[in-house]
Amino acid sequence: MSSAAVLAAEFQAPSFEYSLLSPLLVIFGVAITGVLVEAFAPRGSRYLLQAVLAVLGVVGALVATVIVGLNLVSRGGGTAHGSIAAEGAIAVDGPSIFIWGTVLVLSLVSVLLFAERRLEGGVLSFAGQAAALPGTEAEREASTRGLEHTEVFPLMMFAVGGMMLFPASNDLLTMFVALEVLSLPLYLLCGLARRRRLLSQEAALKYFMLGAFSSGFFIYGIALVYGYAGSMNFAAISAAVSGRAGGEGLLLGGIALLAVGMMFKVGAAPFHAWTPDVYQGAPTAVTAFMAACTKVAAFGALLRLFYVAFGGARWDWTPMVWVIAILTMVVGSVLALSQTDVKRMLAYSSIAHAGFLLTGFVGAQQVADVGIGEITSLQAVLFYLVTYGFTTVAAFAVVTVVRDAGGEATHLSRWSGLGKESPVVAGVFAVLLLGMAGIPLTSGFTGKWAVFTTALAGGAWPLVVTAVLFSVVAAFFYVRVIVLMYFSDPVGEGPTVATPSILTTIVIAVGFAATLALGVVPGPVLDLAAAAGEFIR
Amino acid sequence: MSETPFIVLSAILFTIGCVGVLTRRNAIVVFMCVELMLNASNLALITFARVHGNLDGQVAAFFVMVVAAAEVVVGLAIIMTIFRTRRSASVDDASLLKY
Amino acid sequence: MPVVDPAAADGVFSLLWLVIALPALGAAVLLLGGRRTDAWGHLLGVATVAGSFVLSLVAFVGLLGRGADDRAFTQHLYTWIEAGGFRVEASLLYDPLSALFLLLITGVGALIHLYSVGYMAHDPRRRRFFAYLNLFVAAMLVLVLADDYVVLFLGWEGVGLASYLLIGFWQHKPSAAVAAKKAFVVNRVGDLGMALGIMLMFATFGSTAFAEVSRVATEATDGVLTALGLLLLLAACGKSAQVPLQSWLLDAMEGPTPVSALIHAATMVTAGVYLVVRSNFIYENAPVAQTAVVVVGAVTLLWGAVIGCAKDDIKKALAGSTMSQIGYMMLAAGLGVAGYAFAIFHLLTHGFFKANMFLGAGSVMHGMDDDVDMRHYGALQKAMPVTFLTFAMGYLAIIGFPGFSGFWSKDKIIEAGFEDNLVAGLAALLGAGITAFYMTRLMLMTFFGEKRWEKGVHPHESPKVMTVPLIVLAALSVLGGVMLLGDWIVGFLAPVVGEAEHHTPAVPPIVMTLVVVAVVAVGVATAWLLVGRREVPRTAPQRVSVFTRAARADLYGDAINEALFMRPGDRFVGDLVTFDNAGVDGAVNGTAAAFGGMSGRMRRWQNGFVRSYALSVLVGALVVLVAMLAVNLA
Amino acid sequence: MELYMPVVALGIIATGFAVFSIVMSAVVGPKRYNRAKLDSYECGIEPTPQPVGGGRFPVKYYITAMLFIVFDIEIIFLYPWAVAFDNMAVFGLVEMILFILTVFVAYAYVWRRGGLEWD
Repeated sequence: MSSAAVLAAEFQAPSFEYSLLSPLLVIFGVAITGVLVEAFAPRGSRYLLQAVLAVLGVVGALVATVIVGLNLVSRGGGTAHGSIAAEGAIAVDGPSIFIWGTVLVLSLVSVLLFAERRLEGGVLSFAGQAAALPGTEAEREASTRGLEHTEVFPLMMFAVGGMMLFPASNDLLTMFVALEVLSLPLYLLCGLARRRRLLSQEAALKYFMLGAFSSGFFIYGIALVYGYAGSMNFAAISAAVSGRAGGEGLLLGGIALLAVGMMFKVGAAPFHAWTPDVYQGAPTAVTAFMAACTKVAAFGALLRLFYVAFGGARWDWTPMVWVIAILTMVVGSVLALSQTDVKRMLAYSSIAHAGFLLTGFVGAQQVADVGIGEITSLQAVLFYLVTYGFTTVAAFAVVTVVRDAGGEATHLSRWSGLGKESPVVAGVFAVLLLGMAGIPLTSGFTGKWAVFTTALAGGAWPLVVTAVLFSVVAAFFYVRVIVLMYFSDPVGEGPTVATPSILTTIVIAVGFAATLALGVVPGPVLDLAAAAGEFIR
Repeated sequence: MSETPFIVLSAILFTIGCVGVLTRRNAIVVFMCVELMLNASNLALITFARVHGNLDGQVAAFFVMVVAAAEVVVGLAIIMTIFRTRRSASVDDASLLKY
Repeated sequence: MPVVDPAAADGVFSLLWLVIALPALGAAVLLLGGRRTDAWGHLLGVATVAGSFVLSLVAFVGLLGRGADDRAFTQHLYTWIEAGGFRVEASLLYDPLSALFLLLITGVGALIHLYSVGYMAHDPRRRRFFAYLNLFVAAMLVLVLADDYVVLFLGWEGVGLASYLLIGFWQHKPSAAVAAKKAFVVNRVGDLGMALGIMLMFATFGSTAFAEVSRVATEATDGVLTALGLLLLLAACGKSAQVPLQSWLLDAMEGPTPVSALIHAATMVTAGVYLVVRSNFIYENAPVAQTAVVVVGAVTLLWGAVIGCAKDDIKKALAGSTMSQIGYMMLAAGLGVAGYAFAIFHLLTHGFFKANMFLGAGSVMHGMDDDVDMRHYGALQKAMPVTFLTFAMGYLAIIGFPGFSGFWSKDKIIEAGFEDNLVAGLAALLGAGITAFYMTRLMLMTFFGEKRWEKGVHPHESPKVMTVPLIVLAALSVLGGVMLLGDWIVGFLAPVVGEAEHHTPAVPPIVMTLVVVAVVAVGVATAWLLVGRREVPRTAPQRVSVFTRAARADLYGDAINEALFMRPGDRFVGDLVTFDNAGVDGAVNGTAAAFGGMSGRMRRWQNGFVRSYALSVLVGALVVLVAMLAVNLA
Repeated sequence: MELYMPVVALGIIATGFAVFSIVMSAVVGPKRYNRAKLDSYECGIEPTPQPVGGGRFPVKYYITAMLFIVFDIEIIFLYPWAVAFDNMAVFGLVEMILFILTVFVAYAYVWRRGGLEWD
């Protein structure tokens, strides 16, 4: 009892910087309000309420992010800005703000995709009633009654909150909780497709099983690192790593297991196996959202964890990341070659992009290392994430509008001759693919350029040669689709391009515009990434 | 008292969990094995908390339990849905998505 | 070695951006305007390029008015990429080298646009064709006006894209789609070299601007410079169809003929030569890379020439010839300061006479209902007099008939080759002989001899809109040599590429010239003996068994002649072509197939079972764990 | 280690008692078998026949289980708070009320959407 008394004597209420954390609070607040709306609003008004609430929430959080970002305090001689909030649990610094902004803008776009109703004839593209068995009377009834799961909006908001917390967490425990907060809603969202429900449920099961499995590794890694450093806080871990207190085995094992959890989330080989199956099976709007936003958030967290906490052990983990990066690029680019489903192909393409991003990550150039005229790895990776995010969301949005009687026509053979059927959609998709392939004047080129040059400057030239080689291989499957759309004749009925409502149109237009704009005038965004500065610790 | 036996025990539990995930077919059992992995981590966390003489590890164990519970809710929902659809809880039956 | 040090553009030079903007605008209007622009789209296409030509001409005259060391200007458009201190400026560089290219691209481009108005008159997608052509011209201008390797790369990819779209323009032909894809694939290999080269450059010098790189090029180690040279050479090989990346060019002839003339003869395929010449500050410090350039050039010039002998398809024969002529330019460019100016000189004259001949071939095809087999031609000189005469000018130019433009330019390269080393010189000399042979063969099979026309074909002269460009180009083919008067071009380019010190060659130039002329004469005579005197079979002789050949020998009076002279050569040529198809294509296709096969096998691992995915996660985790512990605790 | 001795002793006694009881009942107990004795439930309730595969519970059981977990989570955090409740004073109270309200949002959702109705 005496120990409790001692504790009590020392207790003082923790300080909580509400203004700094306002973007997070807004998003979580909106998510909880969304649940209440589900509970109390009449069915007919839920869709509108939820959609408007989600949009307003994201916009509000974005405004808050901008305000917070403008008021960051400068630290470390101007190379970093921001402060540690919530008793050391959350770091609100330049990179956090940049990632928050990116995630929020991409989420805003994804909300619009979620809210699309015209393509399915007036209902959301999510299951009318997830509990109704596929192919039964109950499902048909749900469909004729026009039932919708408007819960997708609060679920998405929870995921967005997790995605914002994940890269901003400044200790291992917060990071773990954030990881789960972002993952759990996604597991559910994956299983909610209106059509091809068996595939969708299978995707959810696989994602969940493997996600839970990998988070087991993650938490055990946390335990080991905690055992080494005696603290969960990144700054304390960093100090322990630099001091090399002994017990290296614990540290190295911990880093390895944490890496497993992280690499799983970013979809790096050999932890990538879930990606194609889940991307294919999940509702396309969800795929777009998670392909773009999860990758941004996970890379942000990966960068913070390895640069801040394990920066002192860089020479220990670099070889491992080299191997993973090379493997990821090979698997992503080569396997994409033989895909016949457009969503699956884009999934492998996203794996390959993860490999390219890891190339930049491993370059590990920091402000202190770089000379005149060079950019840091952090800036390069952040910029690449922005370019990748917009192009990906728009590409999946295009997938939702190419349809046949059974819903989305995702088999590639159905895409042949699309250039004749709908020159605009085919043209937009071609530009997006060229962007992913990294053709100059598209965002993909500037992104790849930034990432590869930093890696090269960091001395990782074998990695860069591999990366350039496999971006050439990757160009093949992008071009294969373009050839299919323009130089092949339609098979059978041919594809039809459904006219979406203004919502999906906005998504496609924004992604398309960003792909071109970031290729032609990348300056402002690169400046923004540069202004984000280093992580604080 | 040395912490080594506890860490070894937690490693053994973790391994059992891993092996269980790989060998069992029933989704529920697979999931229980994942929970075993989480609990093995809890044991390690608490042991280290004692070694270092601070509370971080114990607090973390609480959070892991909470997260595990939340995972159970989501997991059960998903497993139940797929079970009702397929009349089978075997994870091997769900293999339409491949290549 | 000169350093690129341009002054800010003023006066007429501040209009440089307009040279690119006009065709780019044309492409944008035609692509976005849709069917509304069908009626006048082709006219807009011609007008924009013609406008660019006028601007180029004005700028060129302005350039001539300046002193020799005051002829480089830069126009800053905007900052393309800027992060931290790293920046890529979207700037234009106008110097004597760019100036000549500008004239060639816009001048020949405008003529070919004009010609296309007639050639594509009946194509329902003519507007789109002009949009792509304009796009190409804009991209090509970006390429040659860039003042930074990254911007150059932008143009590089742009011309690749336009070329891809235009080769596959007749998408109803599966062969066109296949050819387009092949061109893309092979070019990507070249682009790989380009991308790596630029990155290496950035990593070494911290900049990719010509000005900066040329200033500090000597500071890099030999290894880096050699690597840079070789990587850029790989890029040049891809774009310029040099061995070993030559295979796409012959297939690219599936595109409409004006495309072959503009892109695959006069301009885009010479981009590789431009790249090497532009990068002279790198090659001058990397002798190994220079030697590689010479070897590539020498091998290609013979390779292409031999292919030119074997083809019955008039466009493919010309394509082989293009390869060969670019080989000459490469060889010259590899000779260093002694050769840069001659490489560019030959590039220009080749641009004139090859565009002329391609358009002439197009005119012939136009008259022959799009038949490309020369065995179905013959005796066209009467039916198509203008085409014949203009084509003859091109022919005389390419074989190096004294006085014609090709004579001056090729002669200089052979001369420079001999001065450098005997092998290069001999290759160039031999190439000249073979060129004379296959061009004479082509000429004889097409315009002379008996009529071998298909039934229902009535050759006719092409309309004015097509013959006028032919006449202009023919005139240029004849007169192109004036650029060498008083070594004008050498002096003009000296600020960019440097000037070789004068020394007396071992063999007097006049002797050299006579030898070349003699070799050419032998080539012409051989062709006349083997092709001109005999009747050309309407179908290509099949490679047949000894017995059948013997049987055929009875039927054909000159079988012995054929067996003694034609066959061995035929066999060699045939084998080379086979090798070209099987070996090199095989390598490209084989690599693709290997990746495909690998992909097919690897995707089996993705077997759909969640437990095997978990296994891969576990194995990955174990490997990562063991690797970390082993590397660090060892 | 001394601290844990009572616990260990209790464990040993409990185990011993259990083993002793079972063994003794098997040794000294009367053995008179009849049909009712062999039934699952000696009180006489007939077990309903089980379907092949071990039997299934209605979905409702799972939902109940999940709902239980929601409150289970709540308890995990209530315990530490309860221990230090008086020291944390108003701050602790406010934080806990916020926490419970958040959990009640989930509760309200379940309630309004019919999760608590058995049929």
